[in-house]
Amino acid sequence: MHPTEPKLIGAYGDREGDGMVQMSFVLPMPPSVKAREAAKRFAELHGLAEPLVTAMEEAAAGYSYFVVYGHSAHTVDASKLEVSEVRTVSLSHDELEARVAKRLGRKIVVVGACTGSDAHTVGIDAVLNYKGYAGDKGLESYRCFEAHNLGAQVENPELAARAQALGADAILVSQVVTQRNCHKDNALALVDLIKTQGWRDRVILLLGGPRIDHKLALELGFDAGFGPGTKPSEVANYLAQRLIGDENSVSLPPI
Amino acid sequence: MHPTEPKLIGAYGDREGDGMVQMSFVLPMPPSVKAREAAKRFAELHGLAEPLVTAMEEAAAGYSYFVVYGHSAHTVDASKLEVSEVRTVSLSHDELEARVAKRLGRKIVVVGACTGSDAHTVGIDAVLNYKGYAGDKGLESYRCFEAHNLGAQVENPELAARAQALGADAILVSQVVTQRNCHKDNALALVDLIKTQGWRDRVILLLGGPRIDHKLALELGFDAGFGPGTKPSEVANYLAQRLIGDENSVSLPPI
Amino acid sequence: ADEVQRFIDTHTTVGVERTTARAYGVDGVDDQGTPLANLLVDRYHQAGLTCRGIAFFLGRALLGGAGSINEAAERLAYGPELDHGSTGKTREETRAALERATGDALDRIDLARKAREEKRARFPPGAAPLKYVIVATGNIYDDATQAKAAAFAGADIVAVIRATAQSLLDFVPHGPTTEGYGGTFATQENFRIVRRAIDEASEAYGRYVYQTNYSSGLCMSEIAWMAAVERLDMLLNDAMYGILFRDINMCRTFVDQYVSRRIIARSGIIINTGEDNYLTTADAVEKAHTVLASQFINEAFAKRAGLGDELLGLGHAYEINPRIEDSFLLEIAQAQLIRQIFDRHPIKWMPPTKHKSGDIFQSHVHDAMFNLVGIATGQSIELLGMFSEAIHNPLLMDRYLSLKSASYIFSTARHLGDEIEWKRGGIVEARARQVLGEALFLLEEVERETIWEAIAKGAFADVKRTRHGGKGYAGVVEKAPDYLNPFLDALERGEG
Amino acid sequence: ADEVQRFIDTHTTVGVERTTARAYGVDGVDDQGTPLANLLVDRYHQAGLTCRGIAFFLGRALLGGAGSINEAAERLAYGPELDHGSTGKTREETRAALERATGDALDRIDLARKAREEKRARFPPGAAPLKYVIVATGNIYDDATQAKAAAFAGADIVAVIRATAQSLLDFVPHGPTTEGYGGTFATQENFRIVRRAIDEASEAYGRYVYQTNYSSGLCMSEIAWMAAVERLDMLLNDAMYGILFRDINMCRTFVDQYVSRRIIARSGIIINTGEDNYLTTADAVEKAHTVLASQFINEAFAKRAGLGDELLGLGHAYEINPRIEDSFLLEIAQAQLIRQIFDRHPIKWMPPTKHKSGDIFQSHVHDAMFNLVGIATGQSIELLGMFSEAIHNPLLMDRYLSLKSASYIFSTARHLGDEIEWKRGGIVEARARQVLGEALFLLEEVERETIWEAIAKGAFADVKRTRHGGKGYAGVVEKAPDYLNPFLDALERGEG
Ligand code: B12
Ligand code: B12
Ligand SMILES: Cc1ncc(COP(=O)(O)O)c(C=O)c1O
Ligand SMILES: Cc1ncc(COP(=O)(O)O)c(C=O)c1O
Repeated sequence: MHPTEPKLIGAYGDREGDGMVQMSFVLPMPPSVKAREAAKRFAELHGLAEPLVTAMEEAAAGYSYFVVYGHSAHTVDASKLEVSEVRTVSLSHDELEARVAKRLGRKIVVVGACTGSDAHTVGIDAVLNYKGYAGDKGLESYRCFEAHNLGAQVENPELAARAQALGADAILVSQVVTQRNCHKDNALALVDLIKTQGWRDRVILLLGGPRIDHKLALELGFDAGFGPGTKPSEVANYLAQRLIGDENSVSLPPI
Repeated sequence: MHPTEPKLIGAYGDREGDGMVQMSFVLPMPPSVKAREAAKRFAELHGLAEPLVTAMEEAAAGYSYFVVYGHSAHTVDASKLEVSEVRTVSLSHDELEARVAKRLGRKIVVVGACTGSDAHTVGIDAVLNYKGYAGDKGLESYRCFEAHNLGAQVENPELAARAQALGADAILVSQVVTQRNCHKDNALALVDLIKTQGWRDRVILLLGGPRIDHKLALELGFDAGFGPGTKPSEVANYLAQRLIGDENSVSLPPI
Repeated sequence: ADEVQRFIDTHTTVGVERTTARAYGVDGVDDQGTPLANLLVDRYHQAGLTCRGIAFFLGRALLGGAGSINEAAERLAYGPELDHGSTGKTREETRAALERATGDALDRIDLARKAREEKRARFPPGAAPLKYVIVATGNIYDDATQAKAAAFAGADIVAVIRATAQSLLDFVPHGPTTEGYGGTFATQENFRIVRRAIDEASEAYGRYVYQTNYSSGLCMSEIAWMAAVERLDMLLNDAMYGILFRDINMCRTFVDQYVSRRIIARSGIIINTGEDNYLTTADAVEKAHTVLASQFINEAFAKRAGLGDELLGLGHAYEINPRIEDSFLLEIAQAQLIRQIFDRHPIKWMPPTKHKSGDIFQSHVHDAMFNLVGIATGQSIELLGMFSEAIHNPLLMDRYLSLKSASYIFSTARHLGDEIEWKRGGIVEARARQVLGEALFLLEEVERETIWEAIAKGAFADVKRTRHGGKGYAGVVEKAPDYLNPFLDALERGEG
Repeated sequence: ADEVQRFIDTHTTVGVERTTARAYGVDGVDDQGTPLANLLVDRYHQAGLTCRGIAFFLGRALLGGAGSINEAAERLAYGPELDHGSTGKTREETRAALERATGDALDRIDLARKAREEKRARFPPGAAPLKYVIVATGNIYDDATQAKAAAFAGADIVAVIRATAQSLLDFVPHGPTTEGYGGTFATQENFRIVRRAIDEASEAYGRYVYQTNYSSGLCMSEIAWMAAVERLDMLLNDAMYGILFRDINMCRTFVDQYVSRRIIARSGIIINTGEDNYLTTADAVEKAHTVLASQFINEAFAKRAGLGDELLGLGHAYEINPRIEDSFLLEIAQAQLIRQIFDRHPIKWMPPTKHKSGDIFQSHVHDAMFNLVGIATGQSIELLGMFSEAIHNPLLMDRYLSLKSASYIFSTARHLGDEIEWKRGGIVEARARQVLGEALFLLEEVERETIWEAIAKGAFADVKRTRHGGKGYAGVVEKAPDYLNPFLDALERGEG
């Protein structure tokens, strides 16, 4: 079942081109023939043909929960998608240490934290701490890294100060809570701070978290972004490469 | 939580006007950063703002399954929805028998079947047989009905013939299997047959099934349609009313 | 069942004769698409000669100079006049003339069986419960794609559902098909196409993947033969299903079932019976015992057709109304009871369907409970529930998620069954005893009244069928004293 | 715990003093929104006078002619100069002056308790496990709407999650709030608004619905008092959570916790402890015993604060990696163990969170397994899992489907627990023994090293915290020999 990837990509239910899509949502109406019609109409507005309302239940007084199936006419032109992904070669633990030792001749200093009121440390710990993530050891485990983990709830000014004091090559920021895009505000604020302090060009800024992708990180003024499932070795390779240069690039495993 | 039903109805996630909607679908691409981007784009094409791809998994070689959340800008104008629903008064079992006895003075003859190759009898049985559905007794249980249940897999010509022979006041057709709209073809064919035989005006045609609604039934040339959860008493009331007339109408419980 | 078996032994059907003809090598269709096997048998059936066995005439044609079975069949089917078999070669000469053909017919089945066994040795099957999923696109090529996708996602068994009307057809369509409602036609070519796809999957994932289809309806025995030679692994095969849910004549289908099972036994195919279906029309709490009773009856028929326990996938289901308090316990009782009674059988367990609604999220949870009972009670074959059960035939995504959920539950609760001891006199034990008791009582009743009567009275699935009613009765014939069918004889003697 | 208790008894904190002030009736905020209680206490804290107890100064102000406690507070907060308490009225005179105020403070709590008990008598609560759900819109009015919706869908307990940063604030915001990240601020007014909504729901559905919030962080004891007078039913209250997950100083929060629990005991609120959280940072298989050990410690502290078993909702969770074979059995072992050890406690069972992914369908099944263990092992309070756990705070729909699924499972498997006997020496039993053994071993270690040390070594949640590190240490003061706090004395004596 290896479709030669079509240029125009549409949804697949059980036969080529059926465009089958499932939706669920709540509308502020109690269940009724009219509400069912509204749900149908609502689905049609999204581009679903022959929408089938398979569930209509009162989720709360005056609110109905719906499940709808329909045939979507929409297709995506794969050729027109601009995707930006972090690209690195993946060297083994030893290769990487060797290469850094040879080309840089000193340890790479990184400072990491989960900033703002965000108390989620598991992500940044996974990247920095020896233990690592899913069997992939963290930066602490590399002889070529000097990793400082400031933990969570670290305010930007404090992070910036510590990083400068430690002469950090890179700052690793984790953002997990995203309500009302507080993660973006937080991240932007750090970049602005460092810019105004005038050392943005002397440090690599990495952003990570379950809702982060490379594209977003770039938009926010970081050098790279890492999302769910990131392996510490990916981060290690990226940093080493940025600092000692390495051209032949392959793409990361999809995240 | 009784919202004064807004005129423009949109989806509700956890705050007024957030338009939160969930979608799931499969795209013919293996998981990748690009595929994730395609899913986002696909969701946007449906009108979802800030789509968040929460799952991307390889469902089959070369196919990815996605779950997406996003904010839908679409709203439905409730006032513009034309809904057609079967309207009847709901008389009690006894009232109904009494009224028919008084006004019609004979039994109402109905012939029912699940037609074509469709072998699903549970639905039509629920309506016709004594046992009924969800505690609501079937037409057989009414002294004022003479119900003939021909069962399933009955071809249209046979059904028409039997109905004529029995002098049926109404024909009850059940259609459950709907692949490639075979239920519509089947139903249409019966109506055409009866029309060409020239007795369409002398019989009431009811259509029912999990995918049937009144609107569809009318489109197909039936007198009324009954969907999932139909209670036999609703059907009984409708038929009685059609035959002995009764104006003061209230709407059915929503289906 | 003996009473019925006596009837079976003294009768044949057009289906059985077509099967015999095909086994001997009759193949192909005319320009109308009517199979030669049908043309041949129908002609002799109209002439009232089926009672002597189509083999008899084929043999005579061979003796009469036909170069091959197919040529013999063509002569008989199209030849200017009929062979009334009254004069000329005797029954014994004819039998002799068919010896080689009979041997070839058996070899063909045996070779397929051997090939299957080799593959299974090379690719060990998955752990029980085997995960069984359905594909039903209507287009055999899409089906093949879906079948591989299912295997990719972890399926152990793939069924291609038949087009809804096929069981009522009195012939087997020919060649690959791409159109069908509710499923895809069962044809010999379609079997091959899917077999190929599934074999590739077995290779790719190093796990043996089973192929199954439906040997039921008016062509029960012919399909059994096609499945045997095309190396299918399982067949839904149950006369009761056809009688109750397809209104097929019981005399006809009992005879067809017997012959189909003789072939199935020879080729080592696992059958799945359809008692689970009873609970879709009858209440699963009140009528639970009818499932068990019917399984005993089905087993009795199977034994008389030479099927060993290891090939008997008796069917039962998780169809109790989920709104009933402690329904989970009642389901456990039923599942555990069947498991213990048929402890050497590859019993087949069916998911909730009747009480499924269009709320796919809740439906998915309902299936999860079913999966948990499946692993806890050690079911052999489990047809996975689909959260879209109340909506459509499963989509690629539905099947993927169903397999994902089942795999998770089978793993997270792998040894749950070994851990639990059910409280003496508790709800579960009491329920099991009750169902067993009711089943035995019903069986005694059936014994007294004969199966014909029991079915006529609606003892199963709340459906009533009469002995001579239903489809296909015209195709049933009493065997003449000199009825000839060396192929069937060989199967019965288990020789070769 | 005695070692720590000695420290507690000899220390007070700005939080405790603010609580005392509020209990006596200090209310309101200045134009900056700073509560009078803070202005008052901070001023005397800066002056190094907290050690004598804010009550002492309030009493003296009353004697000095203030017409009311609030007026007294204003004088102390804004008055030209500070009362150093060195001259004039003695401690005993002051205590006397506060007698009526102390009585009123207790009455206010007792009346709220009585009102709650009456309501519960009128509307019987649902059956265990009580279904606990969270709302967290950030806007208190939306929260109220959501709370009622949850009750409509079957929730027994509704928690309004706090804005993420609140636990680090050293004051309690005032009035209704409509903006907050990750949740809604805990304010006295917000408590009232939600209480009103939930009371309406109880009336509407004839089922008592519990309200809960968080008494943790730097305002632990103040919030406990607000909850007491606003008739909340439960509070998340656990110093360990603040220490480990919010980096709050342990000296500070142990003292705050003691006073908060004195108030909680008086008002009959059920507390929920946070051991479940340990398994989000530590591995749920390796560190299961740390949960049990911590529960014993939490219980010890609770007893010393006068809390009865019936108010101790010790927390544990279903956080084992679902990919582990037989993880379901390990979860059962843990749940059953805690249930049996704390058999009179309203233990609180938390859903899977850490291993949840964005595949909402699979996530829903994961929660279903959790629900089944919940009913089978008879948990008291069950926080329902949400299929969107890995994505966002629950939407109306998420909560509805979660409640629907839990209600189904609690009903379909209602008496499962009574039916099962776990095999002697089986996986479940062995696992339970192991966890119990490891827990006892750890407790002995903690005994030897003191709790301060154990925490510093990362014994819990794999998180290390030092005795003097963390937030809020500056607010801790050793009590002077003549420290005065009649309100606390009364709570301790349980009088009135
Ligand atoms: C564990 C957890 C907690 C623990 C945190 C313990 C701790 N010390 O970390 C506790 C119980 C304390 C907690 C509390 C809260 N939590 Co919480 N929590 C979670 C949970 C269950 C798992 C998060 C986790 O550990 N994931 C595992 C790690 C390894 O994955 P990760 O963070 O994505 O990290 C990986 C990648 O993203 C990347 N990465 C991450 N950071 C970085 C940084 C860099 C530089 C790089 C290169 C890579 C990188 O690499 C990592 C490895 O691959 C999630 C739900 C879920 N299943 O996701 C909710 C969740 C994140 N929590 C949530 C909330 C709201 C809270 C609270 C605010 C709720 C409240 N109001 O009380 C509180 C308060 C905490 C706070 N103010 O932040 C929400 C966030 C909603 C949102 N999108 O805004 C979630 C999604 C749950 C929910 N549905 O409500 N939580
Ligand atoms: C029970 C069942 C069967 C039983 C039927 C037994 C029997 N004698 O009826 C058995 C096992 C035989 C069966 C077989 C098949 N089934 Co089936 N079956 C179902 C199932 C599980 C329940 C249907 C049911 O009984 N519902 C209960 C009744 C009471 O509800 P109802 O039919 O909607 O009727 C109510 C209303 O609609 C209304 N009503 C219905 N008819 C009428 C008529 C009138 C005049 C009026 C007024 C009202 C009315 O009143 C009723 C009471 O409220 C559904 C899945 C599901 N959960 O819905 C699949 C389902 C209907 N089956 C399906 C299929 C495809 C088949 C097969 C064709 C599969 C195959 N290829 O083998 C076979 C063959 C049968 C055939 N050719 O039709 C599909 C249909 C897909 C589609 N939309 O086209 C479904 C949805 C399952 C699935 N997801 O694939 N099935
Ligand atoms: C035993 C048995 N045979 C056959 C079928 C399919 O029958 P048909 O192909 O006639 O729809 C089923 C379907 O459930 C079955 O259970
Ligand atoms: C015991 C306890 N206290 C408090 C909280 C909430 O803490 P905060 O309000 O600091 O986010 C939790 C959250 O899980 C908890 O378990």
